[in-house]
Amino acid sequence: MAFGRLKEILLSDLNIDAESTDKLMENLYAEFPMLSHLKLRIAVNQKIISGNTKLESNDIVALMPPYSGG
Amino acid sequence: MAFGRLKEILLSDLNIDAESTDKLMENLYAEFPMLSHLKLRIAVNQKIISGNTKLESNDIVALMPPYSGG
Amino acid sequence: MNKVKKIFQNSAISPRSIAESIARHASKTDIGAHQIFLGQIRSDVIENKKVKAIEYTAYEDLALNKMTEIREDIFAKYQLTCMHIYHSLGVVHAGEICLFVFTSSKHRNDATLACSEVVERIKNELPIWGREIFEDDTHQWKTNVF
Amino acid sequence: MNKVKKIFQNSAISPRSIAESIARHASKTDIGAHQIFLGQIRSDVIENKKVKAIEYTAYEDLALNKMTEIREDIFAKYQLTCMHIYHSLGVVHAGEICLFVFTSSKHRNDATLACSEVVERIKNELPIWGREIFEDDTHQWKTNVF
Repeated sequence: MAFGRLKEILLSDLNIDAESTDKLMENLYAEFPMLSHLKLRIAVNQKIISGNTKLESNDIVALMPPYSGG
Repeated sequence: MAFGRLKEILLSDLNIDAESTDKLMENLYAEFPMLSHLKLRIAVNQKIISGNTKLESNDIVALMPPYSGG
Repeated sequence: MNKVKKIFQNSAISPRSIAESIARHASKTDIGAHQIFLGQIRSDVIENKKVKAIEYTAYEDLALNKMTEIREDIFAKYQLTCMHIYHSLGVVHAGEICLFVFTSSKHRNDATLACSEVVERIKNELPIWGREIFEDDTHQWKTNVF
Repeated sequence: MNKVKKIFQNSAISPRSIAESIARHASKTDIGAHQIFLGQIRSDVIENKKVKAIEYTAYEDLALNKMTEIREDIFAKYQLTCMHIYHSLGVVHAGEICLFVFTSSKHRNDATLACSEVVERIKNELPIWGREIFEDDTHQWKTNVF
């Protein structure tokens, strides 16, 4: 799942096979070089993660650019 | 002029001859001993004073117990 | 000498008048943040007697002059778009609102800090007195706790 | 796990709904102070283009869970009678209100400090994004300044 300006870059939610969040990001950066300019927060199944995290199939990964609510 | 609980003690605004605020308070304390329990602020012609202040005739002295607005 | 704005009204402050005050700011599109403080009458129980209302009186002339001074200080200190203050006089019942402080600014910090400071100064510096009226119609003079 | 309260609404926050929210507290006579923060859409001018609206989107599930956590922290830290939070999603026009934070307490300090802290945490921690829409219908992504 992608939010904010990421939605415009990725265009839609993607199904990607990756064994970990680091691997996932590596693939995404290769495909969408613009991503590397953004400071992203990553959530796996609605929990924000800080380090590399193992992924199972059907895990939902959310990529979130800086918040700007309020 | 008296405000707040002072109004209940003095009952009404008074006309008193006194050459200064200290003299005025001396007279009032003698007549209304209850006053001495109150921490009063004194204003002369709408200006709060901190020390003894000379009074002219027609000066308006306000005796104000602690504020409790809001 | 600056214009003295009135702040007193002889009744409780209605939620509707607060809404109207907020709505009037929709045209000021340089405002990004509003901070509002409302004082509401509590039905405190003191020695088994319940407060049903507070009756406010003030030394109005002195209060308005003092408020003008506070207003000038606050506008000098904070970047405010506007500030509105209303305080009730007369009887205000438990659950009703007796004080409405409303500050607005471009960025939230100014409105927030100004609002707190104004509330503090109103309680400390305006010659206003509250008489707490109990359900049995006896009363006592309110004292502000700081 | 605590009850998750909803905070999002698909429209601007109307002054009338704020008044209704205030009025509902008249029966809570242990409240002495309300603090309200309102976020209003500014029509900033950026490179000669004027913002006419902000379109908000959120990762709603995560935001609501996060808000529940914030709520628990705040109630543990401050003596609050109640707290209400509303944030708009979708398009909110310049001059309209997009955020309403409402805290109430017996003495004013708790409501005041809690309100500021909640606003700060909402801006920092809730996954919400604002897209600034200019008068010529181009847009840019809003960034919060801290």
